Amino acid sequence: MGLTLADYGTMAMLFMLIVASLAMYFIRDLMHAVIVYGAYTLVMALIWLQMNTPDLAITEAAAGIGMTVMMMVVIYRTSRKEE
Amino acid sequence: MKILLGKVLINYPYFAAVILFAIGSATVLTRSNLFKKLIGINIMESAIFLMFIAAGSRRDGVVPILHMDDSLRPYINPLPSALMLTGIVVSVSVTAFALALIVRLYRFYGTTDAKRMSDIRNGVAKE
Amino acid sequence: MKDFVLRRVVALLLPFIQMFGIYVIMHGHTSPGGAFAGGMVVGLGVIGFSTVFGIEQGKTKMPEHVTTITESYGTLWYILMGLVGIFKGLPFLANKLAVDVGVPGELTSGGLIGLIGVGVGIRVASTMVTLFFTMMEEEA
Amino acid sequence: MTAVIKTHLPVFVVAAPLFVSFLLSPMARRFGWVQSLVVGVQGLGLLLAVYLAGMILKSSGVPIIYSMGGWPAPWGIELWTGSLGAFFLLVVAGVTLPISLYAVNNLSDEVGDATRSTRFFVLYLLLAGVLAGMALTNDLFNIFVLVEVATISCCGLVSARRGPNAAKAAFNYLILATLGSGLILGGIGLVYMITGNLNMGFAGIALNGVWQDYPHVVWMAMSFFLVGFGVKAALFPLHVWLPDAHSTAPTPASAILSGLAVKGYIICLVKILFGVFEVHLLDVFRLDQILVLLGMLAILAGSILALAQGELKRRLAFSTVAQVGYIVLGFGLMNIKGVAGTLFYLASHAVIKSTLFLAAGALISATGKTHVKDFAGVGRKMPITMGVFSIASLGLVGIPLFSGFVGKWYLLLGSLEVGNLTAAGVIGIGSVLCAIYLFPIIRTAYFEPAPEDDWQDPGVPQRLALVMLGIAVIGLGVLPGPLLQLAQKAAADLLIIP
Repeated sequence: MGLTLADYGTMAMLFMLIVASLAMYFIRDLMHAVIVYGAYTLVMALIWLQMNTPDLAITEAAAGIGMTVMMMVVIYRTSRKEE
Repeated sequence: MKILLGKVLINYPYFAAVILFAIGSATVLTRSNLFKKLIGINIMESAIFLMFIAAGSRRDGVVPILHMDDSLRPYINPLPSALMLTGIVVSVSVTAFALALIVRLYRFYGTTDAKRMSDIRNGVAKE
Repeated sequence: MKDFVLRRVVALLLPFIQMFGIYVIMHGHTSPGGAFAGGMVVGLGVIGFSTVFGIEQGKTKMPEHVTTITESYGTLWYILMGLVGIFKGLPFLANKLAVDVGVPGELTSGGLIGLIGVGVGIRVASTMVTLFFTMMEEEA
Repeated sequence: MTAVIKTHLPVFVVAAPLFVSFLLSPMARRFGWVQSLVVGVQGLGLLLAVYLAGMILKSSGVPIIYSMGGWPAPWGIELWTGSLGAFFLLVVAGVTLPISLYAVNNLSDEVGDATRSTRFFVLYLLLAGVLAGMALTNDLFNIFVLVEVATISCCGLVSARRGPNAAKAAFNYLILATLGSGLILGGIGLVYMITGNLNMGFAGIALNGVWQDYPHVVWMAMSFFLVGFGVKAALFPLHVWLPDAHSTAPTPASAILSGLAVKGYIICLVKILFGVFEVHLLDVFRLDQILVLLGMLAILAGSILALAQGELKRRLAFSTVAQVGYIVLGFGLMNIKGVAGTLFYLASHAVIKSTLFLAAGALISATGKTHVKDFAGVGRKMPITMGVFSIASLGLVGIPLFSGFVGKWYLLLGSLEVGNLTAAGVIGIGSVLCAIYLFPIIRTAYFEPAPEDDWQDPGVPQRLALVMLGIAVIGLGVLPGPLLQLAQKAAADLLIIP
């Protein structure tokens, strides 16, 4: 019933998610925030894989990349600084 | 005490989900930049997905695909993952729609910051 | 973008990206992934192509009148597949074709699900492409 | 053929608007066809809804259960046409037909050219189909999907209006509504975690057995649902997005948003509260008192805020906040008179508020003015529009022989039955405030001299729509019969009284 090595890995990834979301809260440059968001969705996809839902992992990976690309395009077209 | 700690630790995905939910809703409610609000919404939704998936997964389970793994370990519950798939689709469409609105707002106001937008609008109203 | 390496790499990779997307769409019911993820991959392939080779080139590959039609008829296809059940005297979306449901793990094992997936995948791919073009074109 | 249609009626009611909406967008060049298709499918929907409601009434409330794909209940998704579903379906079909008739040849000012108008109609039909789905669904996750699609199409309808204000309002609405749907999804997750079912009936049965083990989870799930749907339905402290969104949207969109979309979320909330948690649990957790309290707050605050507004459409939007309070209050009363009254009030408010918004839109587009004091003398120059507006105002205030009266009367009776005199008093005060903020508009329109401008009633389809709605307001007040009967059956079903 104890925690296995895989559990510690998942914990580390969840910790990374928390750090990444805090970073997105504080970063002022929107382009950097969106890049961190791309990393966030990637780690999220790995967590889904760890939790035995590969279906969700592949969708999250595709959707995360799609959303990141869209956000980057819009930020490139508009303004990059958070005021 | 040790048993209690073990009980708490074994449920770590829920704690992470709660923390992520809090950070996400804080981002939505306190940051005035529209992109930040959008990112916050996405963080919040993924936190809820995490909670749902953690409820459906089991520690000794395997992927619920027939003939994928012939050991006799139990499948995890496939229903939450199918449902959260829909949730991801919804969050993608919300994001896309919000981005289209941001582009339109930027064309009118020249900024993506909600506070400055309302400043500009009030200034226009006064003149 | 003028970069030679980037152009060559995208040109080489694009067929494989599209093939992978189509594979994910077609095998949505037997393996991880599905119509949404596969459609997203196909759409992102076109988006990558048009970022590297320019919007004009991308538009010749996927013209607007084509995406309008695929976008709405992809979803209509879903409802039509649902009506198949009614024509066979069964409830809406009943999974019964002329062919019976096949062996687990094979492509035909899904019955109507695979066909529905094709429609959804086409719709998702064309929606992604349309969104990208509108965002790039809207003069900001 | 008719037998086939009869067995698959619940599916056709939901799928027909969706089917047509996806058919529309490649047809933008033939805009005339688009419009006639939209009106035609709405008319067909009304026929089917009336037939379905008649079937339910004749069989005295025996539900029609339809399993999608042939999978029975705990595994598959059901469409469950009970008396509540048939009632709301009738309201949806009855109100969407006149609104789509009003939109015919009338969108070029507010929305734009044929392509943009076609996109508007696509979203409009999507919303109509989704609302029909909300009426019939019996599955928790289906509710989430329908709520999401409804939210996105509502935001799309708001942003269809040209100009920055509508885009800003739509963005605020989108962000807040997505927060709300996150909470709804969380609530569904909690219910699924402790019951293992997504079908509402089975989840309710399972919950009855286990709720004592997880009282905090039940409490949390309830509050998640209340806040999540409260944001979407603009329950008072959470209404901040509504005035902007509903007043800047194009006229037909304001009508359907204020008249129907808000009610769709309330119906979903009620289905979950009464179908999954059931009356017993709501009683244990004191949710009835919370609902009554929130309703009273919303009535008072919404009416007072509406008084402070000078713009006509904003005043009507704040009035919606107050009327949502009535509806929520009625569900909190938990007796058959109160719930039946509130259901009837929901229907009558759907009709009245769409009438008011359509008439206000016609006034604004004819005169070019938005402030309530600017409509001096409109009554003689635009007799049909202003006449219908007056009828609807009388109905909203609750004058006898108009439809609002029946609902308010039953609400009063219900609140007296539980001995809640404060609620009865608040209902009365709300009516007086409603009269204070609506009657001055009628007075200026009829009794003040008109300027020289050439103002005219709108075109033929618009007049037809307004007259249809006006007749509905009076008809529901004079002959509430079958609809009230259906509402009473729905109330008995919700409260589990045989």
